[in-house]
Amino acid sequence: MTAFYAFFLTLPGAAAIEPHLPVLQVIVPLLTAPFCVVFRNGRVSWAWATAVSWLVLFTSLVLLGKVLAGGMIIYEIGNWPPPWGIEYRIDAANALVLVIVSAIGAITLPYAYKSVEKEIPESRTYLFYLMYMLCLTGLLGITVTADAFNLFVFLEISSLSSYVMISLGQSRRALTAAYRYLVMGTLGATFYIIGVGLMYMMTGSLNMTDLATLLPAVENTRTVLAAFAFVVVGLGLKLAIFPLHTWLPNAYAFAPSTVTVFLASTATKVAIYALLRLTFTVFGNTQLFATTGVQELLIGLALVAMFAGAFVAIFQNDVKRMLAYSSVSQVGYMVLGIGIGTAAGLSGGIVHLFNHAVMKGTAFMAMGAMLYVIGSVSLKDMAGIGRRMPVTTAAFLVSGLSLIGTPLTVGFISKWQLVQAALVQDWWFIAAGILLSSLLAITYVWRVVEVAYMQPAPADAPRGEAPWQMLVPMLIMAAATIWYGIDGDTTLRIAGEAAKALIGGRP
Amino acid sequence: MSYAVASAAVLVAMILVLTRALKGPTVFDRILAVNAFGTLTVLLIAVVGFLQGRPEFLDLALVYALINFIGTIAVTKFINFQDMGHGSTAESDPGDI
Amino acid sequence: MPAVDPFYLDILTWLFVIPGCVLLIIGCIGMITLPDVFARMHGAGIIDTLGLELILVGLMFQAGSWIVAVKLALILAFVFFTSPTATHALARACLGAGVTPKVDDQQSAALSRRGRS
Amino acid sequence: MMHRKVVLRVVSKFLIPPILLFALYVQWHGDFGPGGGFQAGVIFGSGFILYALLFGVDAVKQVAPPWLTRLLLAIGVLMYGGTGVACLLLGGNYLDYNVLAHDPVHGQHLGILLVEAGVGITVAAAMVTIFNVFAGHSQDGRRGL
Amino acid sequence: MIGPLAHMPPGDLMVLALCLPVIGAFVVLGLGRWENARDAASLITACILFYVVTQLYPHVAAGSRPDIVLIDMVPGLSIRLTLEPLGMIFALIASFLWIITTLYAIGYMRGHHEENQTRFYFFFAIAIASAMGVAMSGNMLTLFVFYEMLSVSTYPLVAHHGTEDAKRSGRVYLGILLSTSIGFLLFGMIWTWTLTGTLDFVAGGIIKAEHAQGPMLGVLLALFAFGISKAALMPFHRWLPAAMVAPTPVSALLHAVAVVKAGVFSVVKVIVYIFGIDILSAEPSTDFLLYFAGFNIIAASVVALRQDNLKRRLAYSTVSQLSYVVIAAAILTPLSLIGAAVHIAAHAFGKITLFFAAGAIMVTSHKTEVSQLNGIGRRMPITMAAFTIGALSMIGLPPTGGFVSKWFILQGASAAENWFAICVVVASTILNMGYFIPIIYAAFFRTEDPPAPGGHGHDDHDDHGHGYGIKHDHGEAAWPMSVAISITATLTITMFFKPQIAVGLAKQMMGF
Amino acid sequence: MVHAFSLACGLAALWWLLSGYTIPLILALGAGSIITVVAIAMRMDVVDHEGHPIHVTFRWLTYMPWLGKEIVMANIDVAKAIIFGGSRIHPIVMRVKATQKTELGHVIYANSITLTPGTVTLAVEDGVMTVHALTRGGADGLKTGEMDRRCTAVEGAPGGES
Amino acid sequence: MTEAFKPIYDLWLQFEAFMAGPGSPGLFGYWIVIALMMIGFYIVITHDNLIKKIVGLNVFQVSVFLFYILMAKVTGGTAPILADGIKQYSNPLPHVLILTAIVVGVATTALGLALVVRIRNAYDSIEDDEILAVEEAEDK
Ligand code: NA
Ligand code: NA
Repeated sequence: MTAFYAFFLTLPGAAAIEPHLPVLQVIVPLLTAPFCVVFRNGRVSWAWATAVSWLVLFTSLVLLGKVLAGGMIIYEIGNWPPPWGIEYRIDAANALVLVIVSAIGAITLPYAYKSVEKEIPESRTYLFYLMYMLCLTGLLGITVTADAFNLFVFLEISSLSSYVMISLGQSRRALTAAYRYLVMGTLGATFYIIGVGLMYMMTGSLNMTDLATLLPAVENTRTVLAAFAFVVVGLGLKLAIFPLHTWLPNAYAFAPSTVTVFLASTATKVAIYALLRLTFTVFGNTQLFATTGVQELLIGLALVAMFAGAFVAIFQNDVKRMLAYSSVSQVGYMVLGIGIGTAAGLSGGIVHLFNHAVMKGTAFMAMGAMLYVIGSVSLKDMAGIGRRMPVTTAAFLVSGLSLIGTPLTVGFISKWQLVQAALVQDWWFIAAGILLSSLLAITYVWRVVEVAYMQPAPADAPRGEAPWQMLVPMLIMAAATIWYGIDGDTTLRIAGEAAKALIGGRP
Repeated sequence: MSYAVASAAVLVAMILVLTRALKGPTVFDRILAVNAFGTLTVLLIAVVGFLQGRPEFLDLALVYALINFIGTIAVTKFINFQDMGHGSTAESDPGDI
Repeated sequence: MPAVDPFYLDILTWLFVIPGCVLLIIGCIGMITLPDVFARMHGAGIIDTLGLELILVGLMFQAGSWIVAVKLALILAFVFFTSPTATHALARACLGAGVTPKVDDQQSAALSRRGRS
Repeated sequence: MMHRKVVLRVVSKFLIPPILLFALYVQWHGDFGPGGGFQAGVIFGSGFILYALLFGVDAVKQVAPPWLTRLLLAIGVLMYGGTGVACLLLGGNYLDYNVLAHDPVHGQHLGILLVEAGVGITVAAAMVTIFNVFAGHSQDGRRGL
Repeated sequence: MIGPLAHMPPGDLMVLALCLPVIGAFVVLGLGRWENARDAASLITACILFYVVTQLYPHVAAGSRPDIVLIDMVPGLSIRLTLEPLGMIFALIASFLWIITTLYAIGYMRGHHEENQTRFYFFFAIAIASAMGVAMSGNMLTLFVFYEMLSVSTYPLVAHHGTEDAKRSGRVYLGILLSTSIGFLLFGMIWTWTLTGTLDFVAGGIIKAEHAQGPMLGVLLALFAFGISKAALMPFHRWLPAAMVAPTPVSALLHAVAVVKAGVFSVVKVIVYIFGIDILSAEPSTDFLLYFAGFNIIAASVVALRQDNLKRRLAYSTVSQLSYVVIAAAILTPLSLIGAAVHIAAHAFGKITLFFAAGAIMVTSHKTEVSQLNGIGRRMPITMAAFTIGALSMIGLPPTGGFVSKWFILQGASAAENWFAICVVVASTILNMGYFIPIIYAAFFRTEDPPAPGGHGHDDHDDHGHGYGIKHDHGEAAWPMSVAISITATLTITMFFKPQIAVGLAKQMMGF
Repeated sequence: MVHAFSLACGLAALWWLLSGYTIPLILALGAGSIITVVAIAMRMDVVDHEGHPIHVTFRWLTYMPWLGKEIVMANIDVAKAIIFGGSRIHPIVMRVKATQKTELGHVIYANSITLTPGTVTLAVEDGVMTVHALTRGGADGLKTGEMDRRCTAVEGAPGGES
Repeated sequence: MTEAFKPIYDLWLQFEAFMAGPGSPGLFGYWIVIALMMIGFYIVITHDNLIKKIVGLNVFQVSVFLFYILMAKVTGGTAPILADGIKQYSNPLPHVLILTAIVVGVATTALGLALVVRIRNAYDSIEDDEILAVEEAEDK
């Protein structure tokens, strides 16, 4: 990463652009998105979005390199000093999330071409890519901003565009899924701004760093307590922590494949990042996390999510939905990392952000490929799919193994880190919970594996692989699932840096 | 003081109108109530603007009146053929208001 | 604005605001108690006409500058044009949806059914 | 010939020009308080929507063809963002208006004016576009919002 | 050190030993359409693998410990191969028995007209690769990875027939193995790592008194002992009888070549290299393992007595025999641990002989129940002779390998004055006799039952059909099976006369 | 064209009322805005005698006070009906003659009816309005035809404009 | 003023202070905010009608706008002085926040209603329980 940053600096004009990268990270997708409306042509929009998304990825890699090389980057929009101006602030934590979001965003688009062509009417594809870019903008914005209210704006940009994208799904149930997500998402966002408003009331500031210094003085007021509660609940809705997850399964199951890939890998992650940032940076200097029971609550909910999500997943016959419930369970792991609250726990949660993005991306990409070829992701239509679509099923298997937490996949790295973080705190039951919930994951993954490999395919069943445009991104993701499972050091180290950035010097 | 009295009256009126909006029973009762609520909001914005010595609120009141009007027209236009929960007759002309 | 003793202006304001408030509340009560949606339109009519007007005129005395008074007048004028139009549109929509007014005699009952023709 | 929506039509025909002018008034006086562009856009767009409600989506498409609204939508966003980028190019931070003119006060004035214009155009165009999309599209013959 | 690989560095040899079966597996997959070529490829790979493993032996015998780090996942956490004497024993057994099992399988699978043979050989090879990985693992994580790989790759073999029944058994098999390994073993591992910062296998153990003391140590040991459910400690033994639906070569793989061996091997490894016998003998709370294993031996033997199905009886015998290894390790004396290591080998040869015999009987005569075996010794003399040798080894009588290992175990127990262990071993010997001698007696000394009326069905494929479709006019098993059985029976006896390789390596393990 | 010019004048007045600034920039923007709006209005085809009825301005101003008085009376009437309820509420639907010649005239009449509480115009047809009345007073007042007459007067001589 | 009316009078004073703006908004404003919030939330949660849910959502959001307006009174009114002595035209913060929240709210409402219309076309119902029943039947 650092080397990448050094390479960037050798490019012509880099010195002039370099200081503005934080804002370019967001405004490039934002300002290029409207062109989709001008083109009003699916293919051109696709090419445009793809080019931009790779540029965005490039930017985020440079930023990560810069952060790892030289620490925090601060950018004041309009040169207005905080608290009046909006400030962008990038440390290891959000630099990593930026890379996750932009990498998934960039790798999903090549995949999207064929998938979208198949699933979304020609006349609406440009709308789809417009929304995709806006969603990307929103997610990146949430990540870079150091302004609590600005975060809300980006949260809503990403949410609104995801509602639209979900509603573009083929089934009519995509509409109800989008609607329910809209209601829950809006409630969540509104809760969040109520919380922000309460903080603003007490401190007169919206800048996160500013808040972090001002809040301890008033931390014992009920207002601040309420603010904390509102923020946690609001973001909890967005990140689908059990029992606020009800919007997620249908939204993921009925959205167009590409949307599911993108959202499953990024949206909840960014919400978790936001929760991390609020909890450990904004409220980090207060004792609220530890003293108000929020910590215990998060741990409890995370454990319930891990089990309930995986348990319900077992009984799903629609594999996309199964994976959606699995996401509920996996989000539990990330929240658990937050709940543990130590540097080790946080890095476990953060590394799982990345790892789950990669593995779930793979799994949903495989689902998209199956939907493309056999027109269904229902278990009953998947008999013998292991032989009908060997590559796709193998990719799915890799991600399934990772969901279980098999060694040499990314899932193992996160679980290892989380269990270890729990054990250091002497929280045996949490460690046991993490491992036992993997057993449920085995069950649902195995249901698919059995149908895919142990059942003979019907003679007239469609077979063959999806187009290479879909296969290549899927295989890259699958390879990443293994690669970062083998080379856990890179991700864990960055996650460790991120955890340090979030909680500062505290253990 | 007169502003405060007026604003209190408007708030009371708003609550009364809201009960109608919630009670219905037909969707048209609700539209009527929401329209009236909008009018009351215009009034409230104006009165509060005076109360707080910020007459620039009047622009906002005017905008609100405009949106209230257009919103009502739009809803009544769409209500007939959208049949939001109430039986429409077969002869109803979608384009007609 | 011509310089007038604020005391008289206040008196004027009170004279307009109080009846306005009373009518406002009465109109709202009407919206609750009147028998059907058509009847309730008359209650809403009170709000839209005298209720609003009296209060806004009352405020005009306190305007303090021409521009504020003009804006109040513009709001008044706007509501004056649009409120009957909106009510009329709503009434048509009711009839279009087959909602007919509850009426007291046979003739008007028959009329009300034909009313939408 | 007597038309049934006569009341609405006559009133609206009378109201539309003042509404549009009011929108522009809010737009150009908006730089004394931020947000003018948005309100102006809403009002301007409302004027068009009122027109569409009365005379149909097709009529509004004749007055403001879809390509035009789309273009305006993009132009608006680009004006907004472009002002920010112009600040970047002139050596300031993003949206740092001070660098837009020699005199920082003029720079701020100009920056806000441009940004608000961008916002106004975007909002108005977006309202018209959204209305056209929802009111103009129909599935199996049913008209939808 | 002879042949083309004589000068290959031992680290590379280990990688080769790991990769060979995988390569072989894919060759098999590629040759799937040509049966003979496929089976030949399987056999050739097995032979090459054995050759490669033998090339490693001189290094280990000479006291060196070949070591290679494959993957560095996280600091202190790597995938690493290290070959020590116990692993050498296991690798030698597994790679050698693969040859024999392949030979046997060729006869069995063809004779039985099994479907999906290519898949069978493919996963068989993968399972062997996993077993090699387990044998050569240099730390607990590596062992865990290959241990899980072994579980998963044997599932298609267990559920080979693809029937609902087979799949259900497969699920029980995989369910128990994976849930215990993830629920307990992985937990214990991460806990250990949290305590010590390493998972390497180190002579004398890595858990020291400053890391864990008192009951905590007992809990940790329990996590490992029950987590490694391939060792079939009750109550997590159910997978083994469940897996009896599989074709016989698979049973051989499970019971002799790889799976259960990987289990007890891991238990011994954990006791010797993770805990170290010193810390365990100092801590009373870890004694439960001894009693558990003792109970297991007796209970499983009693259950075996009551089984009429031959393969089930053998399966419960395995449950009991595995606990010999565990109890031997739990006695915590060097001699008993040597016994444990030797018993891994001895049981492997003995039990594979028994299963081969059972499979041969089933393929040839379609008999599956003990009660059907009257007089079969006269029709299948080679098979039943081999069966007798295997049974003797299970009982622990000379001239078989089983005697050698039991001897070491008893010596270790008496050295530690562990009367419980001694009693258990003696009692179980009697029980073993109780369920093996009647079979031998019936096979050779009873007269054959007359064919049941209407019970003919020559090409009946139902291999667990409990009695119908029995063939009566059969002779000795097909030659590949007979050859395989003869070889393993011979080796069982050889283990008695020439136990040096196993004992020598086992002594090295204990630092003698 | 006449209407366009008068519209521009009207809009300029509105601008002046709203803005009150004499800064050149604002004035220039105002001029530009007015031109833009007139152009759009002409494109929309809303600038005619109906959409911009300058010809009725004076007569309309004389009509206003009377209408105001009617509104006050009607407000009181309906308010009483609401407060005292019972027999005072006597909803009926009736048809009244509309003698206006133009649509603009009809609209003025129809809106005047609706604007006075107690009566709501349900439908506008050639020569007839269908009206919902809440009280006898409201209905009787309408039946006298006074409002109809006055609206026709506001409308003035028909056919003079195109 | 008799003692009996004192609490009512106090309440009125509080109300007046609340409506009058700058200074402490007192508890009154927050009561309204909380009441609106509860009402909106209640509507969203308890109603099956999809449009009513949207209405509830709006009420909920409006409570937040009101909340921010109340806060603007506490902190608003001061114009920040920029580094080189350039005075900004006005403190943008409270207004910008409310406005942004309104934009977001309007967009959400528009999208929600559009979805409702399409749902109605697809399901012939806008009652959540009916739609759920249809969907559950589909699942089987
Ligand atoms: Na997810
Ligand atoms: Na899971």
